[in-house]
Parts: sequence; structure tokens; C-alpha cells
Amino acid sequence: MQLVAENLVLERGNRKVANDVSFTLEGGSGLVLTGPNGSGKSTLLRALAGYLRPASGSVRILGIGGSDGDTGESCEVGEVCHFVGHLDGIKSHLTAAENLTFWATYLSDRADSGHSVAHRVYDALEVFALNALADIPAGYMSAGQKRRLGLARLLVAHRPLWLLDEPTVSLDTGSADILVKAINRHLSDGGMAIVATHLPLAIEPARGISLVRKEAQA
Amino acid sequence: MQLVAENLVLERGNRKVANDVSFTLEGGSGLVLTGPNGSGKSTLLRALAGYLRPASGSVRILGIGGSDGDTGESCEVGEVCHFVGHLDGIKSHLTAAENLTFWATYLSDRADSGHSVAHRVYDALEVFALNALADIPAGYMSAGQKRRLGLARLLVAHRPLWLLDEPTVSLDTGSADILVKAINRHLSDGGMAIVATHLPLAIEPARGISLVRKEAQA
Amino acid sequence: MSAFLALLKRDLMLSVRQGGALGTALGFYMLVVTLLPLGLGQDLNLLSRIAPGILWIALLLAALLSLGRVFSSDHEDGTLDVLATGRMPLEMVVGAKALAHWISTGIPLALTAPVLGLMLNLDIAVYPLLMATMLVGTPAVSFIGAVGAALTLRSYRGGLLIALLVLPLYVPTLIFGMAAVNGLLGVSGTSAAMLILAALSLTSVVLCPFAAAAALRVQMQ
Amino acid sequence: MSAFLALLKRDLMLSVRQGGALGTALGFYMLVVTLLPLGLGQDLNLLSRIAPGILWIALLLAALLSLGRVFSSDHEDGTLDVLATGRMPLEMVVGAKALAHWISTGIPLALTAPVLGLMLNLDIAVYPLLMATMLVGTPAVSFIGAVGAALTLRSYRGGLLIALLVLPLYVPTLIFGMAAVNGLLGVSGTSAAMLILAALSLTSVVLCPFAAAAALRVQMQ
Amino acid sequence: MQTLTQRLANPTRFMELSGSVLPWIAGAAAVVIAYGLYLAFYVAPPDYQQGETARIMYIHVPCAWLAMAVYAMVAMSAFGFLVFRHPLADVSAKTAVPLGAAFTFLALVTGSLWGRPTWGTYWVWDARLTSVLILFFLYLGLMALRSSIEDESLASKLTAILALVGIVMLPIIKFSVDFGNTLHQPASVLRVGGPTIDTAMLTPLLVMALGFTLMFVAMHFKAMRNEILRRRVRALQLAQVEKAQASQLAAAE
Ligand code: HEM
Ligand SMILES: Nc1ncnc2c1ncn2[C@@H]1O[C@H](COP(=O)(O)OP(=O)(O)OP(=O)(O)O)[C@@H](O)[C@H]1O
Ligand SMILES: Nc1ncnc2c1ncn2[C@@H]1O[C@H](COP(=O)(O)OP(=O)(O)OP(=O)(O)O)[C@@H](O)[C@H]1O
Ligand SMILES: [Mg+2]
Ligand SMILES: [Mg+2]
Repeated sequence: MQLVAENLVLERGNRKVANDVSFTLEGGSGLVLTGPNGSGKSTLLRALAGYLRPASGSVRILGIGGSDGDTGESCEVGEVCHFVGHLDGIKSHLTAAENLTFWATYLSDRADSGHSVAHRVYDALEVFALNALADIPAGYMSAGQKRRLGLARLLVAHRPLWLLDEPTVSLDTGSADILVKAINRHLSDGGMAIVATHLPLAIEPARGISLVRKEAQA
Repeated sequence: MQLVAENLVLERGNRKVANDVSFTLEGGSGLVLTGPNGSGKSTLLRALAGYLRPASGSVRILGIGGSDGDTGESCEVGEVCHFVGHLDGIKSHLTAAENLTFWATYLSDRADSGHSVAHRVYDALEVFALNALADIPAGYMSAGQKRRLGLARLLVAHRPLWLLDEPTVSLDTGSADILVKAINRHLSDGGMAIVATHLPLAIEPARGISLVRKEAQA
Repeated sequence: MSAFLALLKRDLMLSVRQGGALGTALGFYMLVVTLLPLGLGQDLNLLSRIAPGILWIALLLAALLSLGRVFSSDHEDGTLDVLATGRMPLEMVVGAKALAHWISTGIPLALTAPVLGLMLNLDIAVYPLLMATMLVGTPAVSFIGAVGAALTLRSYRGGLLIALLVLPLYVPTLIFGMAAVNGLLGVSGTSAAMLILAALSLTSVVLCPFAAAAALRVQMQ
Repeated sequence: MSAFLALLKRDLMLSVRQGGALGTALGFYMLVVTLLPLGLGQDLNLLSRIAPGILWIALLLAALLSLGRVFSSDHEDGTLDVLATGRMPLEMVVGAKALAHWISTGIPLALTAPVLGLMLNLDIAVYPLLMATMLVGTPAVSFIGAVGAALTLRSYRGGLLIALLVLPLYVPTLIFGMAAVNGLLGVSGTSAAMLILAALSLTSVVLCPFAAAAALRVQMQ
Repeated sequence: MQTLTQRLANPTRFMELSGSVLPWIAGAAAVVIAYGLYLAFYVAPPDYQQGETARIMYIHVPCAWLAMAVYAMVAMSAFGFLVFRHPLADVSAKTAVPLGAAFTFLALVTGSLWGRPTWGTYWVWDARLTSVLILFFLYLGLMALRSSIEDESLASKLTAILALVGIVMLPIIKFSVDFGNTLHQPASVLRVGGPTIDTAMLTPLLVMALGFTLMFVAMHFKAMRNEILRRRVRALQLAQVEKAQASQLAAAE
């Protein structure tokens, strides 16, 4: 399994924010994006997830599909990734368990058929130390609790690629450790992860890419 | 000048999240709130700012008003503080300069009359390295740029007390340094600051209070 | 398919949780109809004459205005981003949400119309026909409305702008709905109008998700 | 005072920036009036008879629905928290925002009414009176509406729920507005109705900010 | 080899070409309209029922036709923009909308003015008139949506989608006279089976229609040229702001 980004050029409001970014990521390894504010980390992640169409260049993911009978050719990244952005994708009127149950059902893939939805939700709550809050509406949670709930989504359905935009925001150190462990476990299971962050994170094995702020271009 | 919190008991949805918190903060010094997710940092800050009425106990600020002719008696904390929460208070349809100009006019106090609004806005943009973005609508900014713009509000109008809830979220290291410097300058000018954070911040002189998660209470 | 059902279920659940979507739309519907006699005077003949038209228009407004935040609330909390990952195409996401809107709002509104008809002194014989046209016509209302909601995803004018964009598109539905109720065209005319109404609904169910999904995609950058 | 003016100015600026609040409210107003004849048939006598009532009710709806996010957009991005610090009491904040709404929506709607009256075949002699009642009555609409907007600050149903809460409160305004226009009460009756309308507006300008500010405070925890 | 449309679609080529033909089209429009007005007022006979007021027709009908034709053009441009992503198609769609709205407005006003003497009222709510009014609202909706979004390229795409959705209204307007009772004249020129109108009136009508169409083309070209220039100026300004920013940021770091 391999993620290949070739000569990506990304634009925001007619301004280039990434010029000619290329990288390859192998299954089982991570990539850490760093760079000052406004250097294009979020933009790159959104482009990888397929929300933003690159001005030129391409992103492909190769060798997926053994599990669900695809031909093993390249496929859309959006279909095989988890995306956790600045916003959590959590409904404040639903309880923690309801939120996760919805995502578990909505996102589940053939690879998940081994475990029941309830089981996966329970496990994810457990990992992120949220079981005590399972039946509390998300609107009543603190910033960090809500963030953890957003991250628990990563574990309720299997996706080979994780795209995480500043995932440790609002997390206390204990929770940040939990997250790093979850990422490392995902990598050691052969998955891939791309993480934008301002803090050093102990993700292994991982390469780093440091973005710089782009100079003006006509 | 002195901030006095006495026997504060705070409740959220009928659950106590802070029990009997008392402290005194002198002008010229800071207070750093730490504690795991859900331990009540945001709740305490909102209570200090006056948004949340404490179940019992009181918060008073003493000795303000030399500058604007008050009697020097205690007064409402809400009237003399800057509050920067998880949300930035920034309108995405207005440019950076327009956002700050509004806050400068709205928040300005007699103490600010020495400097024109435009001047204060310019200075604040300068300090947070935002001048290049002055005429760009806030909706086009990256997470960190927007956060910096929210923080620049601290400098457009004078307030003796700063209440900051995880202010370094989304900031790169350079910007976090700028913020810490601004806080330290405010303290050395005799101001007070209370900062909730998960990261160690070099705020001086500052005491720390570490909150713990409350056990469930009937 | 299970993703589609999960989304449908969640939207229905939210519409119950979030302060009774249903109750609100119904309440609005009733209030508009109640205000009318205040504005028009209580001439019962006049009222019963304009009743079917008023009921249809109030239904359009109530349905439309409850559509306002169908997509934008999901956009603002990041849910839409996640819904767009995975194998279910955005067209199906739109379909599920519009369907949920029809079930949670369109059907109840149609079923309430007779009660309000009573208040407007509407001839009882007209009730079955009125309800039938509304049931057949409201899918078009929900699905066309979804296009409007998608187009205004990021606009801060929400509700009213949608109305401006979408009300013109409701005109055919309104015209044929009224034609069917008024029976001006005789029995065969009525059934023809019903057929056209059904065709309008079917067409919008099929085509609108594509337009709405296209609109969402360009705004998710 | 400068804080009040700054807030007023910002709100007016936003209402222009954010996609022409004005155009949208006006467009909605016109569309509702246009849909009516489609639903009611084209009998001009009928239309001119119900015109003043229809114009008033459509105005209420257009004004009301544009109020929907007056406070909630400020709440969602944290602005409201900041507005509540500083020396200006929350009551004044509410006042500034309601005033901005009246200027940016109430007045233009009142001024458009005659154009729509033309299309509903309304007697030209009635126009000045109609506009006058609307200008005098709309402050009540904006300020009472602000209470509704404040009460629904955190509700996800926004627009419709406000309508439900506030429309009943508009009944006196509507009744006296209609009484003044219809001149049913003779000339002296008309001016009495106008006076009452003015009193209603004044009272709401004075009292509503307190209710709205109280509603905001309990929700800002 | 490029096709003709491809060559025309190049903005620079378009500027050159439109620059050179614009005066000719504008001139032709003026001449044809002048001739049409002469025919309408001095040559064509007064209507045997309506007398002189019937001459409003020579303005009313071309405006009404253009109101619909321009919408079709907007929709086609929108399609071209969405499918081929060509900026010129967007420029065309954007600039045609206000013009179309203006023609629709004129059709409404002239129709109302004509209605007063013939039907005894400025306005009736029959299917034809209402549907033209609805078309006017569609135009307004396109303008409102575009102005409600700050990001220009986003606004273009969204309005294009709306324009395509709105095209379903055109047949309804065109055939509105055929269903339901209406006061308005059924189509007598653009109809299956050929025109049923007298040639003495048909000729001036067609001449006026041609003149109005030429006028629309001229105004549209002019508006497109303005829009292209505006976009170029904006791009230059942006680039300058960018440069200033970049140097400032470099200095700050
Ligand atoms: C505001 C009011 C009116 C509107 C919106 C309106 C609209 C239109 C439209 C859209 C057409 C083009 C029809 C087509 O090509 O199928 C048209 C044509 C025409 N209108 Fe009107 N009209 C109005 C009032 C009137 C009045 C008062 C009269 C005269 C009694 C009139 C006489 C005609 C005639 C003679 C044609 C040409 C029909 C033909 O030969 O195809 N219109 N009008
Ligand atoms: N609106 C609310 N209603 C009910 N309970 C709430 C509400 N907001 C927060 N809580 C609860 O109050 C407790 C304290 O929350 P608070 O937001 O103060 O924590 P915090 O220390 O700021 O945490 P974090 O580091 O995650 O931001 C949490 O257990 C939370 O679940
Ligand atoms: N919607 C938008 N329209 C126009 N420009 C944008 C938009 N979003 C972001 N930008 C610009 O694109 C550049 C890159 O933004 P991006 O959000 O990718 O940065 P980032 O690396 O994630 O920064 P941060 O660390 O602050 O989150 C910034 O200069 C920003 O101003
Ligand atoms: Mg970012
Ligand atoms: Mg917190």
C-alpha cells in the first residue's frame, strides 16, 4: 500500500500556497507536517482528502482493496481515509455513544465486519477514556473531552489512511499520549498517517515534511 | 489592585466542577491554571469573567479606578477584563483591520484616550505580525492566523485583567513566544493575567493552580 | 445502504432532539394560518374561498424555512467533511438528508392541513384531495429546497436567501397543486394535475441530489 | 456611547457585506406576495380587498425571519462573550443590534410595500397611510423579535422557533396596524390606532432590551 | 488545430476581436432600431381594436423575447463554465444576468403600461405575466447569490449551478399562455405552424427584434470587456499586495 503525491500545486483564493509538493508514503509509516502558521498544512491535508482540487498534480493511493475485492488499482483517497480537521464532526445534541455509533455505522467497511458496531464503539470509548461520559450529550463536554470524542472516530471504522490536522489541540498530556499510542498502533498494523502539528509528537516510524510560507507569485 | 476569589463553588448541569476555590492575585502577577481535560479550567475562567454565576462564593476586584475616577471600591470583573476563550470573536466577513478597529472602538476606555484607535490597531497588528494580512477578510486566514487576530484584541484596549483560555492553541512556536512576551509585558506594567493551558508557558511572575477532576457528586 | 440508513436515522433523531423540528414547523404553519383572519377580517366566505391557496403557501414557507440549516449545521461542526469521506457519494448524502426532511416535516405538515382547513371554514369534501396533493407534492418541496440549502451553505443570510432562490422553483408545484385541489379542470383535469405533480416530485427526487451535491463540493474546499 | 455607535455601525456593515441582507428580505417579501395570486386565483377585487392584510403579514414574516441569527451568529463565533465584557451593559448591546435590524430591514420593507400594493391592485389613496403605519409599527417588530432571537440563542431550530415564540406577540401590532389602514374606525379612529401603534413601538423599544438581555445572560454560561 | 470557439475563448483574443467588432455592432444596432422605430410609428397601421397604443408592442415584444433568450444564454454559459471550466464563459454568464434582468424589467413595465388602456389595469395575475415576474426573480436570485459570497471563483460556480437548475422555468414561461385562462395574447409569431400576424405589423416587429438583439450583443460585449479588465486589475492589485506581504514576512522572520 502506498500513497503517492506528485507535483501538487495548491491554490487558495488565486494564491499558491503549496508549490510542487511530492512525496510517497509507504504502508506502516507516518508523515509529520510542520511549518509556521499559514504555511499550508491544513490546505495540503484537505487536498489529500479530496476536498480541494489541486491546481495541478495528483494524489493516488495504490494497492488498496485486497480486503474488499477491488482490483488493487489506485483509488480515491477520500474513500479510504479518516479526516480529523479543526472541527470535530460531533453533534452536541447526541450523546458520546450515539455520536460514535452513528459514525461506526456510517463509515463501516467490509474490513470491519468482524466486530459489531456496539463493540467497536465500546472499544473506542475505552481507548480514549471516555466510557464515563458515554451517555452525556456532547454539548456538555469540555473542549478536550469533545476533541477526544472526535478522535475516537478513528477507531470505530477501519481506514488505511489517517489525515489529522493538529489533533492534540486542547488535549492534556495524558490524552495526547493516548493519541500517539493509537497512531503508532495503526502504523504498526500497516496503516498510514499524516499529521499536521506544531508540537513534537513521538510518532514512529515517521518522516517529517516542513512547509515554508510561500513567496508571492504572479 | 487585587483580584480576590473566595470559596468559589461552580456547578455545571447540577454537577460540581469546582469546590471551594480561593485565591488572591496581586497586580503585576499572573496565574497559570492547569489540570486534565474536564477539570474545570474553562468553567473557572467563565465564572471569573462573570458569565457563569457561582453556586456560592464570590469574585471581586479591588483598587481599580484610579484612572477613571471610580471610588476605588470593588467592581464587576466583567467590566475590567479581556476574555479570550476557545472561540476568537472574529467576524470572517470583516478584514483583520476592520475586526480590530471595531473592538478598539467598542472596548476602549478612558485609559486608552491617549492613543487614537487607528494607532492602537496598527500597533496590535504589528505585535502579532499580522500587518501583511490587515486587509484580508478573516475568513481567508489559517487557524493560527485567526487565533493571532483574536489575541491581538488584548492590545487594542487597555484592561487590567486578562483571562485567557488555552491561548496557544493553533499557534506556531514563534507566535506562542510573541504571546508570552505580550503577557509578560502586561504583567510588568502592573496588569494581571489568568491563563489556562496544557503546555508549559514562560509567564513571569506567575503562580500555578492545578485543578483536579472532581469525582461525581450527587 | 447501511450508511444511507444510518444517516437517515441520525437526521430523524436530531430533528426530534433539536427542540422538536416537527413541532416548530407545525407551529409556524398554524400561526401563519391563524394570523390571516386577523389581517383579513373574519368574513367566513372569503376565508373559505382562499383557504386551499393559503394552506399550500403556508406549507411551502414552513417546509422551506425549516430547511435552512440542513447542510450548514453539518458544515459548521465539521460533520459534512466526514460524511464526504467513505464510499457513499455525496449525492446519496443529499438524498438521505432530503428524505429525512420530507419524513420529519413534509408529511406531518400535509397531515395537519385539514385541521387548519377547519379553522378557515374549508369545505370538508375538499380535505382528502388537499391532503393527497400535499403528500404527492411535498417531496418536490424537500428535494428542491435541498438545492437551495446547499447553494447557501456558506452564506450568512441562510433562510431568507434560500427562500429567494427556491420559491420561484416551487411555482410549478404550487400551480399544479392548486389546479388539482380547485378541480377547475373537472375530474379528468384533477387527475392529470395529480399526475403532473407526481412527475414533478419524481423528477426532483432524481435530479436535485446531483445539483445539491455539486454545490456542496465546490464549497467544501 | 461610542461603543453603542461602533456596534450599530458594525452590524449595519455586516448586513451589507453578508450578501445583502436587505435585498434578500425584500426579495422574500416580494415573492410571498407573488405566490399569493398563484394560490388564490387572479380575482382582482378579492386581491385588492385582502392586500393590506397580506402586505402586513408578509412584512412581519420577512422581518422576523431575517432576525433569526441576530444573536446566534455572534454567539457561535465568541463575539457575544466579548461584547458582554466592558462597561456597556448587555441591554444596550441588544438595543444597538435591534436598532440596526430596524434600519437595515424594517425601514426598507415598509418603503417597498407600495410597489407590491400596485401589483395587488390596492387603491393608491391608501399608500401613504399604509407606509406610515408600517414605519411606526416596525420598531416593535424588530425589538420584540430581538427577544425571540435571544430566547432561541442556542436552539438549532433558529428561524422557525423564533417565529413560533414571537408571532403571537405581534398580534397587537398587526391588529392596530390593520385598524389604522382600514380606516374602519373613521378618521379619528385612524389617528387613535396610529397613536396606539406608536405606543406599542415605544414600549417595546424600552422594555424588550431588558427581556432579551436577561435571556442572553442565562444562556452564556 | 484549435476550433473557432477555442480561439475566441482565449480572453486576449476575445479582447482584440470584440474590440474591433464592437463599434460595428453598436452602429448596426442603432441603425436597425432607428429604422424599426420609423417603420413602427410611420409605416405600420394602427391596430383596428387598440389603435395607437398597440405600437408599444414593438418595444414590448422584443424585450419579452430577449428576457427569455438571455436566460437561455446565461444557462449555456453556465454549462460551458462548469464543464469546460473556461473563465470567459463565467464572464459571459455574470455580465448577461443584469442585462437579462433589465430586459425582463422592461417587458414588465411596457406590458403594464400597455395593460392599463387595453385591460383596464396595470397588472393581472395570469400565468404569462406571473411567469415573467418569476423569471425576473430568478435573475434577482442569481445576482443575490453571487453577491452573497465573497470568494469570486466559488460564487461563479454556485451561480452557474443555480442558472442550470433555473432553466426548467423557461418552457413554463414560454407555454404558460397555453394552459389556464389568460388575458394575454397567445404566441402569434414564435409558434408551431408559422406566424399568424399580419405582415404589415410583422415586419417592423422583426426589425425591432433584430435591433434589440444587436443592442444586447453590443452591451454584452462591452460589459464582458469591462469585467475582463476589472479582473486583470484585481489580479495585479493582489499580486502587489502579495509582494508587499512576502517582503514584510521575510523581514519579520
Ligand atoms: C406586464 C405585462 C406583460 C408581460 C410580462 C408580457 C409578457 C410577454 C411575453 C413573455 C411575450 C413573448 C411571448 C412569446 O414569444 O411566446 C409577450 C408577447 C406579446 N405580448 Fe405581452 N406581456 C404583458 C402585457 C401585454 C399586454 C397588456 C399586451 C396587449 C394587450 C401584450 C401583448 C403582447 C403581444 C401582442 C405579444 C406578441 C405575441 C406574439 O406574437 O408572439 N402583452 N408578452
Ligand atoms: N455546558 C455544560 N453543561 C454541563 N456540563 C458541562 C458544560 N460544559 C462543561 N461541562 C462539564 O464541566 C466539566 C468541566 O469542563 P471545563 O470545560 O471547565 O473543563 P476544562 O478544564 O476547560 O477542560 P479542557 O482542558 O478539556 O478544556 C466537564 O466535566 C464538562 O463535562
Ligand atoms: N478559504 C481560504 N481562502 C483564501 N485563502 C485561504 C483560505 N484558507 C486559507 N487561506 C490562506 O492559505 C494559506 C494557508 O492556510 P492553511 O490553513 O493551509 O495554513 P496552516 O499551515 O494550516 O496554518 P495554521 O498552522 O495556522 O493552521 C494562509 O495564508 C491562508 O491565509
Ligand atoms: Mg491549519
Ligand atoms: Mg477548556
